Amino acid sequence: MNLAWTQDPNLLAAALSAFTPFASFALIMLFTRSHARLSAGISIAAVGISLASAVFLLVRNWSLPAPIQITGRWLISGDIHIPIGFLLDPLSLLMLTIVATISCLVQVYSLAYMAGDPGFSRYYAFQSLFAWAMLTLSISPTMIQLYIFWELVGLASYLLIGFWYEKFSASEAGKKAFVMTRLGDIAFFLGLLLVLLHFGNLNILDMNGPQATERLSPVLLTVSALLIFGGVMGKSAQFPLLTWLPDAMEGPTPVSALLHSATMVAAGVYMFARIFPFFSHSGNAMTVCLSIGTITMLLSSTMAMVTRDIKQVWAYSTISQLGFMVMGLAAGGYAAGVFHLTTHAGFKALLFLCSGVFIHHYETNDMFVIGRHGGRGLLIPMICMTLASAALSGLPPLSGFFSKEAIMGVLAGQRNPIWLAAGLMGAFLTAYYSFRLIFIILRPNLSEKVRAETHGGHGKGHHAAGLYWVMAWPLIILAAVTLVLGFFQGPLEVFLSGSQTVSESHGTGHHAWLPIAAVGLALAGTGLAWLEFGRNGAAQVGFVERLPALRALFANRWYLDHLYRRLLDYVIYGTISNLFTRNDRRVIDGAIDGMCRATIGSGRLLSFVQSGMLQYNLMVMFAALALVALGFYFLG
Amino acid sequence: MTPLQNFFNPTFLAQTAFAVILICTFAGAAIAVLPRNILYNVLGLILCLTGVAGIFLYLGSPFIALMELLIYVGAICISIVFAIMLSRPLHLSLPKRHLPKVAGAGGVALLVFGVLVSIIFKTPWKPADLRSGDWSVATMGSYLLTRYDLVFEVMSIVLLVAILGAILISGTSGRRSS
Amino acid sequence: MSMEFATFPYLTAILLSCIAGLLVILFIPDERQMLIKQVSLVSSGIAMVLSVYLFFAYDKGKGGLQFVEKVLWVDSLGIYYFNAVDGFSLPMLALTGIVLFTGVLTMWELTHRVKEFFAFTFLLVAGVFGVFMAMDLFFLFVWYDVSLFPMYPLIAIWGSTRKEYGAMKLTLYLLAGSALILPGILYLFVKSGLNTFDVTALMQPGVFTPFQQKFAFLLFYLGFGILAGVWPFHTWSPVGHVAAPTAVSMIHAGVLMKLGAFGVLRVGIFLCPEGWQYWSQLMALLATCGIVYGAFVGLAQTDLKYVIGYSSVSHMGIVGLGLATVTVDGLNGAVFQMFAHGVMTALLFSSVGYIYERTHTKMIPELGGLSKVMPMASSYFIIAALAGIGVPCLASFWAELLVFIASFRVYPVRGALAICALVVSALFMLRVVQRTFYGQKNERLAHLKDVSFGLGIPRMILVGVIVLFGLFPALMVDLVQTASLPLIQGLPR
Amino acid sequence: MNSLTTYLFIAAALFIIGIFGLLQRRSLIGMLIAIELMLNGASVNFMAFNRFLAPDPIIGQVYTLFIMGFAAAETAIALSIIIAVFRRIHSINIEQARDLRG
Amino acid sequence: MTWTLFIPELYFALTAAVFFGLSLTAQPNLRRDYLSGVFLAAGGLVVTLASLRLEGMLFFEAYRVDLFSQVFKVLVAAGFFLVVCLCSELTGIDERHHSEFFLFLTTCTLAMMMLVSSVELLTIYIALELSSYSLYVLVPLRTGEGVDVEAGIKYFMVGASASAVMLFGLSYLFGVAHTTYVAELIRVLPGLITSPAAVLGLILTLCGFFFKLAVFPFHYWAPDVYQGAANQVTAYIATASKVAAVAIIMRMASLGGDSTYLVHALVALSICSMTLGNLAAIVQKDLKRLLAYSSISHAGYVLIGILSMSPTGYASAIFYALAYLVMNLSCFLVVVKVAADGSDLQIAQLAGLHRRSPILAMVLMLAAFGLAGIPPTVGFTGKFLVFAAAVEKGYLWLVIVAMVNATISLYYYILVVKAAYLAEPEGNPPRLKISAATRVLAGVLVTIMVAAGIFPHRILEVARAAARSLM
Repeated sequence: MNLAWTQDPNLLAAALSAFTPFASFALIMLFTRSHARLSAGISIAAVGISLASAVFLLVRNWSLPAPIQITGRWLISGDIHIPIGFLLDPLSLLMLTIVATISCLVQVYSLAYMAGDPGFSRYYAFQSLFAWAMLTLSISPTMIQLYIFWELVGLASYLLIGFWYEKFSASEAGKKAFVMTRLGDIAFFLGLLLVLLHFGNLNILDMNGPQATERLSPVLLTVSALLIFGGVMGKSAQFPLLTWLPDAMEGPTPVSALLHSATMVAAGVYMFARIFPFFSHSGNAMTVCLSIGTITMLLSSTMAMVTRDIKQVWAYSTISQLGFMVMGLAAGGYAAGVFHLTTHAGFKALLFLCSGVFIHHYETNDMFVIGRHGGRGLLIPMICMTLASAALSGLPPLSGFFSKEAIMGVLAGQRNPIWLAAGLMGAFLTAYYSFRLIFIILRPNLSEKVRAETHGGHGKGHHAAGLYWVMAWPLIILAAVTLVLGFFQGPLEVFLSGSQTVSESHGTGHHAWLPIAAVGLALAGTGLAWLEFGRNGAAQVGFVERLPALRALFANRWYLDHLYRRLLDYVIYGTISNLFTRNDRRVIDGAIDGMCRATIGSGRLLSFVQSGMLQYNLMVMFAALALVALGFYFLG
Repeated sequence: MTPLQNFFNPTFLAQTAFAVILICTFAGAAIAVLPRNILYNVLGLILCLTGVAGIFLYLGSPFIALMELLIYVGAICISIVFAIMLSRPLHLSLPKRHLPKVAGAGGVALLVFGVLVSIIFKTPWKPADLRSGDWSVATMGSYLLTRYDLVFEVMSIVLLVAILGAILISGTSGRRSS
Repeated sequence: MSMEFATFPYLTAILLSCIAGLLVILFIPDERQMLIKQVSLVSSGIAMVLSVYLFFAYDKGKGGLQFVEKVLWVDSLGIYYFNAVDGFSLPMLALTGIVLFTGVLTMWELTHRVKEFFAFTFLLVAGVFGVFMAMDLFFLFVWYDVSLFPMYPLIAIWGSTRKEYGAMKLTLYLLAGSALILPGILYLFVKSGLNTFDVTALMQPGVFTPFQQKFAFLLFYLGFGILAGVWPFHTWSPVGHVAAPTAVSMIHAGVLMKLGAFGVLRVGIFLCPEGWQYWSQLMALLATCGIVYGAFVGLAQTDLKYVIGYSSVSHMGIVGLGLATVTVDGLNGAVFQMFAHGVMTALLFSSVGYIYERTHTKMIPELGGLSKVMPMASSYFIIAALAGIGVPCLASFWAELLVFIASFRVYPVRGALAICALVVSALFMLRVVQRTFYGQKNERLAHLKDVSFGLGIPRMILVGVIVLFGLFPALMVDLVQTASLPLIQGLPR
Repeated sequence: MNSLTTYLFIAAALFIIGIFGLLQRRSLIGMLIAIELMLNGASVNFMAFNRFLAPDPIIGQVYTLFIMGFAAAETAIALSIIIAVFRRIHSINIEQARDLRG
Repeated sequence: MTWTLFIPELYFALTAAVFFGLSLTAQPNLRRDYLSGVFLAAGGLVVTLASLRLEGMLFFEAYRVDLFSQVFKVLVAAGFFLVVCLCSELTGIDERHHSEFFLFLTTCTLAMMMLVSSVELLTIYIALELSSYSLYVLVPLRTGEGVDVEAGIKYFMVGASASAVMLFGLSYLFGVAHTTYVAELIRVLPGLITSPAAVLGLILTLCGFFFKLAVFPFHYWAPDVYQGAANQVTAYIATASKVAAVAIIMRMASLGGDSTYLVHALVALSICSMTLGNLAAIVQKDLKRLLAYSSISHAGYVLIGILSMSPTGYASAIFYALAYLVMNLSCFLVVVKVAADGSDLQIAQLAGLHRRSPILAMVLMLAAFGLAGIPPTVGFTGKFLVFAAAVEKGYLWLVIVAMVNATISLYYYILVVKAAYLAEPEGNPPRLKISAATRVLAGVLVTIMVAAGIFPHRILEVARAAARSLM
């Protein structure tokens, strides 16, 4: 790479934003592993720089005539060119900013949350690793670079989920997350290979350009699109690969907030949006994606309705929201999807951070316990969480409302009304489960028996107020964002479609009833939640819990996990692996050893023949001689 | 002619004599290998070798026939007899015949016989183009001192080795240990 | 005797550094263990420095054979002492140097029959270097065998579980392989009619008929393939790995298995390109079997070294697959993978070796929670494991990427299968990592101490190499390309 | 008169009688005798070729002569070894001498 | 002055005479016998080396002196010398018989020398017989209640029957070709290649030499004799006599050069020999017995070189003979020194040798790996040359079989090395006392084994010249 590119501020900024975290990762890993605070400082400073340069880029290129793309050669082998570089266009800039912002906030937040953890600096090293990967991913110009950092992101997520590796469940969850996403990535990789081999290169702009349709046959297009979508399914926990995300909550809460809600899981959707035109070339693929998104959304919202674990709720809701985004995109709502991605990043991070405060304070994930211990006592988190849940369930005037409306609009544009119905259904469920949680914490029914234990453990009141505020500030910032972001829908859409010419298929306007319906359903959900959990003397038993079968179904994630476990145990371990191992021992190795044994055995035989009976030996001698001689008449 | 004249017909005589020689040769051979008593074997060998001497006679070399009698019958067989006397294994129990072994031996022998017979009959034996008829013992002597000089000399070493070896192994060396 | 030295004979210098080390050690009395170790450290250091220097000193622009040394040895048979390096052999040389040096450092704490150990090791490594730099079939074979038979004492004397069985199996198996190679070499020597063993002369197009090439290539593929752990001739390798002492496993899995693949490349592919093309289908099939099979069998292992052994089978399968795709990318990927896997496995074995020396067990169920006890050792292992499952920005990722692209292009189905095996390999590697290092602090082992800085050095070197080539793959690929491109272009269409 | 093949036949017969004896006689001296028979077979061959084919009738006779010499030497050595065997194992039965095996 | 051609033989005849004289003295004197043996043998080596370049015919064309014969005479003399060097403590032989022991060794060597350069059937036969008789006598000379006599009688029986067969074959050759001169046979035989008497006569003739070389099916004596005879005698049988046998087989086999059947027969025999030898060697416990079987298999390898019937083939066989001589002598050096009391050496007794005497252990390891054909020893180079010659003639499959055999053989050679290097002896046997002379000897052997393996150039040239002079 020539030095000229350091002159260009864009590149400089991009490079800075992308690579400072890596520098900090290296620094921490190599030198400051033992100095916790120093490491944290380095990492936060690095991500701060990234944020600054990201914002700088965003502002500088607000009205961008055409996407900027700079690449240098990373690897050239034969006719395979793997460049490394940056692609700066609205989408990537937006994503860059989002990621930088949230990472920055989360890292600040973690200062308090992770305080006193033995692996403090390791934690920050991994955080920077993640930041590096994610930032570079979001501005990568080619799919192959995107794939590479996609994998790295997966690695970071593995490391962070299993951060408390002495907890078996944590390491297990990390493994599960890695392998499951790997599963999707394989499909992704195969898809990329298909494109690479038949299309020639993996440059995003080229793929999005019209040549794609020219050079790729429709079938090939569909197949590769679906394969690539497999990556989305893995990363964004779409059906059927969704079960890793809830387990991933074993990681520290800030990690959940950062990776498994706001940014990393959104990478799938981001990738979808990244090559949105490519996808949109193939209608069938889009339909499949749409249905998968829908299934995911509904499934996970049902799961969210019954769990007692506060983080689990948000995890499921993340899944469902991701599904919702996919729906939006798949339905052709590019701007809508991306916009929802943006807003969702905000309020979901907020939700997690808030629950993080509770968890950190009461050292439990059980919302009921938190409620009984007077979770509402923590004002700021409580308020922020309510706000965020409102946003989540799409109540005006919060950001969620606008983005959801946009997507609803797109869905409404679909010929088949079922998608819209599903979307509305989702809205209802979302409102229900989020407010279920809010009410459970807000209005615990303190019956006598639990009152006793309330006095027993009163959380960790001993927490230094400083720490508390360190955690609170990010909440406040995010809450503010959640409040205002909605009103930037117009500019954002303009900004996004500035470069991309996307046919926004949803005719706005002629669905005047749509917002009302959506909000109405959301309110209905809220109301139901109030009836069952909020009002005085509510039994705090959801209507689902009244049907044990259904409850079990939901609580067990529709038995998807059991299915996978079975598959793994019986098919992979039990059958294939076992079979191969036996084959290795018995057949292959057995054959070899058998040969050796046969050799030695024949040796025994031969030396037994040398039995000292001279005359028999002489007989053999003459017989052999005679045979050799006779051979002359037959062979000679 | 009368049978009597027939009888005195030289060729007929020769044939009969040859037949007799053959008979004693092979009878001797049989006696040499079949009985289990070694003494009989030696006697059979003597008989057989005498027959062989006769065959040599028929093959036109009285000298070799004489040698056969002298060396073989005179020397070798007698030394064998001495050995038998020396290590008198006679009053050891005679080893029994072991039928499979005999059968195997016979089989192998027949196999080899087959080979030899096939060689005899399948080979076009043709005499050398020019053949000298000089059978005199004098020539043989000169050959021994010219053409087979080396062999003749070495033969002495061979015999020396044989005799020394015999003395050494049979443990009759009278050397004192230091 | 005609001599031809392009430059200072670096290659001979490398060989001599090993052989000199060997001789010097032979004349040091057994008691002076420290001295022996220092001597071996020095000579291995020289070897490493020289080989790495050559790696960078090679003129990529010029390409072809460089640092040529050619001396007529036996003119009646046309045997030359002919050393030279190209883009294929340089990475191997560097690999050998690095692994040797780190291996010597790893065995620093050895106390049992030190003298013989290092003597045999240097003999072995001299052979390995020789194979990588020999351009004369006779010498190539000689070095090949020289590198094989020291394995027996090395494993049987200093090894661990079922060492004598493993050693015997390995030695016989590998030399059975060379029982096919020698006839193949002689066959080509005779058929060429050139009365020379000079590879450069024999590799000229038109020297051998297609049939001869097909026949000979099969011999070489099977013969060398055994050493490369080609499925189904791989069973010696896990057994051998398990039995061997640390440094030997490092050299063995890290370098010796590459010897096989390199042999297929240098002898089989160089001399019998048409045979290569003809048999490539079979090669791809076996390689894929190896990849998938190794991964699945590794899944069921409970002995750390067995796990690594089977992962090597799987990774060597990737090398085979790369060779089977008769393409530039495939070759680049294969050679890169040979290098990357070598370093990675060396790292794995060195960490496992450390753990074994301390805990005296390799059984995964008996370990667990090691991270708390010896964080450094575990992190070395984990890094290597991650490299093993193809995490980007670690060396082997690029190799696998190239191989997979190439193989998917040429054999879509087999390529896809191989790619899918990545999941399984990820599964079993992570499984091992979790079972071994994660979980509650293992109180039984709590008293053990972590890798000291000194013992850490070799591991750090290896990690550094892995990351370096992970971040700057061009360093490797550009070099290999100087050899692979002409080779492919020279193929008869 | 008798043809060449007759004599070759006789030789062969002697030879294989010798082989038969060699293979089937347990007593060492018996085996020695058998070997003598085989040698005689060879000599008869020489004499026969000498009589019917050879360019120079001396050679065959010389061979036969030397064969006798060899036979004598052989016998001497053989007998001495046999005596030693008899001393060692008190038997001249070859089947008693089978400590060397495997 | 043709008698100069005969100098080596004369020298050894004189040596024999000297020992005969020594054997007549009333008092045995071991030191005297040994020293005179060493010096006379050394002198013999020098003389043969000096007469390396002689050429000519002797004794009415019955005796041919050329490079081929002289090279082998050098080898035989060298073998003799080295074996005599091993006799420093001749515990295997009753001390009353040392001078006879040397006498018979000398006569045997003399016979070998005449064997390699005689070109007339009777001369060949008598040379062969002389060597056989000397060995027949040497084998039962061993002291102690050993099994030497049994070995002796078996050796004799097999040898006598083999020589009887050979004689029968000679008679057929004589009958069909009307001549007894090898030179004329070479001229005549090609025309008679279809007549059974010629080919089978030749095969029967070869039997006598196969017996010497212990080729299947004439190998039965080898294990018993190797085990039964005194270590030094075994060493001699295993080295010098084998070398001479190789030479004469080359000479005789070249007669049937263009009979494909002879070649086929040789192929069959060589395969049988090496397979049988290697397989049977696997299970041996006694080192000498193991070496016997390995020598059977090596006979097979040598035959490969011979049956390719080409100058390169003969040259390779000559080289192989040298390699075999050196490697086997190294093995027997170890045997003799470790079993200093002249007893048989069990492989198990090698345990801990690497501590008891590192140098012997190294010699043993090099020799074992050399016999197994592992570079950089001379054994590998020998195999390589032999196989190269065979492949040149198109016997690729034969070579592959041979290589597989080599792999099998590696197994038991490794067992030997393992015993020497890995096995821990029970108790703590003392370090072996190795005299300086022995160290020198070991050093020389090691040097030859490695140097000749790495720099075969010169030797190969000589071998090729010798082979040319044979054709």
